[in-house]
Amino acid sequence: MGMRITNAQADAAAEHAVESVNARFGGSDVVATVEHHANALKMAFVRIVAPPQHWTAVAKHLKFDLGTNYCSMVTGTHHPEGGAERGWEVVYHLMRQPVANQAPHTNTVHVAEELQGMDVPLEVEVVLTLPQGQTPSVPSVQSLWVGADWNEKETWDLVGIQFEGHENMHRVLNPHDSPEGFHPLQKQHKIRYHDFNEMYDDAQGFGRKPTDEGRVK
Amino acid sequence: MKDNYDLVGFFLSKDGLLRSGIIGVLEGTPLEESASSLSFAVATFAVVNVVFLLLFFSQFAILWIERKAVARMQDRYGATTALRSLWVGENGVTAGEWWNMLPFGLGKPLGAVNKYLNKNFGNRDEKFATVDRVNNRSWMGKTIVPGFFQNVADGMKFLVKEHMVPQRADRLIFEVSPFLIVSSTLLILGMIPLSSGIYATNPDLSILYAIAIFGIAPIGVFFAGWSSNNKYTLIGGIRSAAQLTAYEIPLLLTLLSVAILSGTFNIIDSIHFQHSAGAWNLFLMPLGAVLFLVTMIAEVERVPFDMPEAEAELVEGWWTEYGGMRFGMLFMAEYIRTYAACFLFTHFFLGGWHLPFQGTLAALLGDSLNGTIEFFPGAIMTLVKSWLVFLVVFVWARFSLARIRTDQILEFGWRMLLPLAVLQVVLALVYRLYLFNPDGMSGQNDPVGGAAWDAFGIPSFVPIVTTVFWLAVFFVYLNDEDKSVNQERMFHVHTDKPAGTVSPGKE
Amino acid sequence: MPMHPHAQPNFRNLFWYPFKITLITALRTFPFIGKRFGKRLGAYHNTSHPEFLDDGSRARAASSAVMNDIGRQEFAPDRVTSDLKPTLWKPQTVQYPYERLEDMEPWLFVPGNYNGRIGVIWETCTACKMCVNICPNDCLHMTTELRVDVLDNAEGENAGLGMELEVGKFAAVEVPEVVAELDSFNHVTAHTAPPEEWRFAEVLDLSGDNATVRWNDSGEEAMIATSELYPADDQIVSGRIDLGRCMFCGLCMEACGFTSFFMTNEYDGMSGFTRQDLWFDASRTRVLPGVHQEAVDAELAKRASKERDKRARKAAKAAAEAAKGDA
Amino acid sequence: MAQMWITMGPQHPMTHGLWTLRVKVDGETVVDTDAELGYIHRGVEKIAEARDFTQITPYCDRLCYVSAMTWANSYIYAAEDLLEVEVPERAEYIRLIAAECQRLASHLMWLGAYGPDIGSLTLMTWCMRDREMFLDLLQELGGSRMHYNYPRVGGVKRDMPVGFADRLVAKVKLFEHRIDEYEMMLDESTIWLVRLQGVGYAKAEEMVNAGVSGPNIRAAGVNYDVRWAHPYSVYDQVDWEPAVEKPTSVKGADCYDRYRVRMEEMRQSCRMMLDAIEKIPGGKNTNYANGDEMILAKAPTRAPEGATGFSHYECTRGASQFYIQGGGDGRGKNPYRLSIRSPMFITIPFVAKTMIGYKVADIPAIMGSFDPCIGETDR
Repeated sequence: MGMRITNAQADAAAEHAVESVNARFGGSDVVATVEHHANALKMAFVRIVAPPQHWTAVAKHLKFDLGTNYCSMVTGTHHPEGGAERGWEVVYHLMRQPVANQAPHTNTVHVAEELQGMDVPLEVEVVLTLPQGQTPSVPSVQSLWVGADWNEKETWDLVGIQFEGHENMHRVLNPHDSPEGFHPLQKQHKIRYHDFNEMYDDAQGFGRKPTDEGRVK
Repeated sequence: MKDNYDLVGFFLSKDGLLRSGIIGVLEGTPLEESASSLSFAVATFAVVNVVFLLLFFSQFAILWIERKAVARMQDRYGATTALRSLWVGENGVTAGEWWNMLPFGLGKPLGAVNKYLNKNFGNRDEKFATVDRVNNRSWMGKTIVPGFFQNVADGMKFLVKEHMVPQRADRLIFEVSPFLIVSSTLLILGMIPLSSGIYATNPDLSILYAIAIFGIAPIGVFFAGWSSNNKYTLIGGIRSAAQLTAYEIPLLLTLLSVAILSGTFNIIDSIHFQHSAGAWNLFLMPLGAVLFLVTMIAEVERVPFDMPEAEAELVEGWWTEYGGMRFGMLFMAEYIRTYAACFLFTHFFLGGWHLPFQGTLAALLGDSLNGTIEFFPGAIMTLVKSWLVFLVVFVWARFSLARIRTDQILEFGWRMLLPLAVLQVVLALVYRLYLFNPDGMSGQNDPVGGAAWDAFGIPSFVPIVTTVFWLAVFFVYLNDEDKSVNQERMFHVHTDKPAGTVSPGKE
Repeated sequence: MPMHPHAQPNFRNLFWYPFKITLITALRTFPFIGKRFGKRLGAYHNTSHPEFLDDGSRARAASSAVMNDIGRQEFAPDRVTSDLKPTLWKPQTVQYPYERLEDMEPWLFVPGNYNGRIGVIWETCTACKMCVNICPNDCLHMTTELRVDVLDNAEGENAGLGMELEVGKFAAVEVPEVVAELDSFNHVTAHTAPPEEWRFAEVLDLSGDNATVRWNDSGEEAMIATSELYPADDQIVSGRIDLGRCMFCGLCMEACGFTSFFMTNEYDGMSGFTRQDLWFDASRTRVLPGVHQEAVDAELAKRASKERDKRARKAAKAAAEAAKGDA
Repeated sequence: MAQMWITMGPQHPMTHGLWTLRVKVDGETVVDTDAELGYIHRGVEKIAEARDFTQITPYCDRLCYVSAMTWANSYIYAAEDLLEVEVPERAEYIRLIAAECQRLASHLMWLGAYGPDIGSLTLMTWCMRDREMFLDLLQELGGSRMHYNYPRVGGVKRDMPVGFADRLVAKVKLFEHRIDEYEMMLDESTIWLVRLQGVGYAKAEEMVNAGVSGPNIRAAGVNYDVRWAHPYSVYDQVDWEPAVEKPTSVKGADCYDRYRVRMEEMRQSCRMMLDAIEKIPGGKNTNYANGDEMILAKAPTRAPEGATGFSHYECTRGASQFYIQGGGDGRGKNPYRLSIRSPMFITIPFVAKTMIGYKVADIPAIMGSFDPCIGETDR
């Protein structure tokens, strides 16, 4: 039969992580909570809300104490009308994966139901909110997880969030010669609906006007 | 063995029809005293033309064999409609009657032939008659050999393609090197005999000549790679040069051992030797045969040793920058070299134009059979043997095996093939000196063939023992499953049975 | 088959196994050898006969011979070994203009499964613009006009079940002199559009047998007997699908609540040389006449039954109030 | 020999898609590499902000065009997390069968491209022949061969057609014999082994740190699989095992291990489909009408303000993740921000670095063994 991590294991791992984070960062305004996904299996995960200046400490704690060895996703979001203290938001998704180097000719076979403690896979979502302003910046975790390197490049390229201490920052998805301040996922760039006429007059140079001029969809 | 179809004899013999006719014509004219040399020149020209055209057009057979065998091996079999599309057209006419564009009405006969073929072989089946603008390329027409002229069509296509020279290419070398390769390849065809009487030239040292000519092409390849001013072709050219030199030497040694065994440097004599000695070289030196094939595959850069032209990283290797008929020539040259390799293997190891067991058959059935054997043209036997060699060795290998990396090719060439080739030369010397008794040789035209290799009184003892010995070696290596290495097969994680052997759903 | 786990490169592996498997694959394709030794050579095409047509399709296909022999098709999981074609002379590929994939493998083109060309039943369309809004690439464009619904005066057992006047909706009044003139109006030779035979107005309230309406053209209000008023609403006049932008996702088919949007099985005939050729108007989005007729009938029956239920419910509610009233 | 930069440019047989790998070469050995992505960046994340939740599915099909079904499923799980929808059991089984069928088709596409990369030209035609079988199955489900737009928030668009189960069993049983043929052709061929073994080493921890996931990491000897680690769908009720390989050297997994893992994964997918089609609730030969509550649950179309949805899904090439911040333009019909995590976007730069030290002829071997798909990389 297939195997799966049971909800109990996930909850236990999440609670352990939350306690260790809250114990370590009790005083400062770093808050860790256990949340549950809303779909059928209701799996538990840890959400940490932290100010950007504590992010490096939280990251080190996650990597070295909680064994989070996999930075999977960095998401930047632009909130122009989110009020003074919520102008930008950077969400890190980190995972703990029970993966270790193997001796030659051997492999580790995890049986999901019997995993305990630090071997139970854990999903961590770290939310950093940045105040309004033109230059949102977050300390880079490129040195902790190599996986975060290209994620941060992409986030800067698309959303425009600076990552201090990130070497060799260059555009990855946009052409290298795109203008300096251009970050497409910021909200001021509305996705311009090419209505029926514009589609044919745009730069690609089809240049032909459709017969029913002026009629929008 | 005397060959009835002695083309060379017919053309070149002094009192032959052609030569005596020419000498007769020039009887009274001032050219009289040089008539014989003139007739010799004309006769040689005729012989060379006939043999070369025979060899060249029989080459389309191997291209057809490769396409059909490959289609079946790759499970996408089916007839190609190339030939039919040439003549089958919308209601009996090929789209556009292009032949009318030919000057001076030269196209008219072509159009007539086309209409005739359309009417008789074309699409006579009404079911597909209602086809509008698409050419009526139905497969209903019957042809003997479906898809035979597909390669001709592909070849001709290159004539109309543009030849571009890369911008800062070394123009002279870029344009000359394909001809260097092609001409050296065609020279090899010059001295390949189809049967004892049908050959263009018969130099005394034809084996040396063949190998020398084979050696020129690598220079052309390297020039092509270097002069195309393209990094990929440079790497391809260097890889090819390294590979060809690495495999040239084992090839030489193998042919040296053939020459030692047959005692001559002439291909035709070595074939006669094989008949009169009573055993084909294949059974005397199977190791040499395998070595010859492996080095030939590397020499013509076909798949297992295909790194210079590796699609994956070098696109087309040193051919990349060529277009137009030069690319067509290179492509044709590759196939001519493969064809020449098959011919050489047939001549050196499979007894050229002799039927298998021709000697023993002649001995058993007496002269009632000998009459018929005379009339069987040796050339057909040579062609069939080389086509089979091409099918089994070159085509089958190309579509079963993958490509070896360049450094592995070189390592395999220097480390494995060279010592084996030297071993083969030693074996050939031993065979020739100790196991061969010259008085067993029969005359050249004696149909029964000799028994030079039957040591200790047992007829053809040496070839049988050699073959059995090398087959035994082959099977020992074939089954060397080293059971000792424990089965670290990836196991089903919960069961201990190896994953591969337990195929779910298999009843 | 002995599977060496991490096969060591050795002489045996150098060529024996790959050569063997390519030989087997080649032998399988020979017409006679392949058939006789198919099972041993790994042809393995088990001839299970799964169901091809669901009941609806089989009922529809009862008449036509072609669809019936589809049922008897010998199903081979992999095209290679189904002996639909002589193997030696026939190219393996389906010769497109002469043979069609739907003849070779009919089970791939079961109606309703394949997202091919869009087919629209323009008659049953009620211009609700659901499809226009759901389309991710905005390929659908529709022009609507205020008209009296043609379907309302349908005959047969569904007669009289059309829309009813409602406050806030539109109504139309016949213009008598135009109706007379229309009989003599020759649509073919006239250079102008036929005069408008209806005069549209918005219904403000339906007190008794008179209704106050506000004319659309002049805007002032009037009182008219409800018997003269015909219900009217936005009807679709012309629609266009830009197949140049369409990605055949099928969302429009699902969004349409009136079974007037289909994705047919057709995969060809949707090409053109300019972008305008890819604009499919009503004439190029037709559906097979049989399917068209079935859809229209089904839609009319559905609307009629819905209308009957509505009226029944209204009558029942009125009766209940009446009963409560006099109780 | 002088070192030179070679551009294995956007249009190159090795790249399996549109991206550039600049390689600094000293003779035959690779000295330095630089990956250049973004050629087919279509801005799906930006478009998604102007579309509502059902309309985004066709765009997610076009993320990785070789395994469209898995990517649409991945997005739909995130949308269901956002809109708090429970999917009926039958719909989960159908999604599992469709995803595993797509995994097979995608692995066959990989093997068909990997063969000619290493030189064996027959593989392309064999793999495409077998892939046709599974594309036919997916065409019966989704309506087209490559992009299906099949899953909906709360279930699937349409139930399995009549006879689908029998055809599925027939094809999967035939394909299991075909895998034996591939393994006879490749597993035992010395030339294949010599080209793949000892090439492209990557350690397990190094890969995890670099964000590599999926079959590539299972080749290094750990059976980590998102299907059991972060469970979704009904993978725990179906008979299967994560395919894991035993690396031959301490330097980690080489190309041969990655090839072996994918072959074994194809077997596991076959096993899973055969088991799932027997256990499907509601019977394998019944066909429910579209929108029936057995295959599609009622789902809201607006997300509450500030709600977020996250899905972690085992795609054919690795772990794909979607993160949706709901409550778009005030009405909540559009996502405020849709973030897509593509496994290959992080694996390609990692692989570019692992190539250093190997030969030029090994570049297609190593790159191909990680099975890059550029559609999902550039989004």
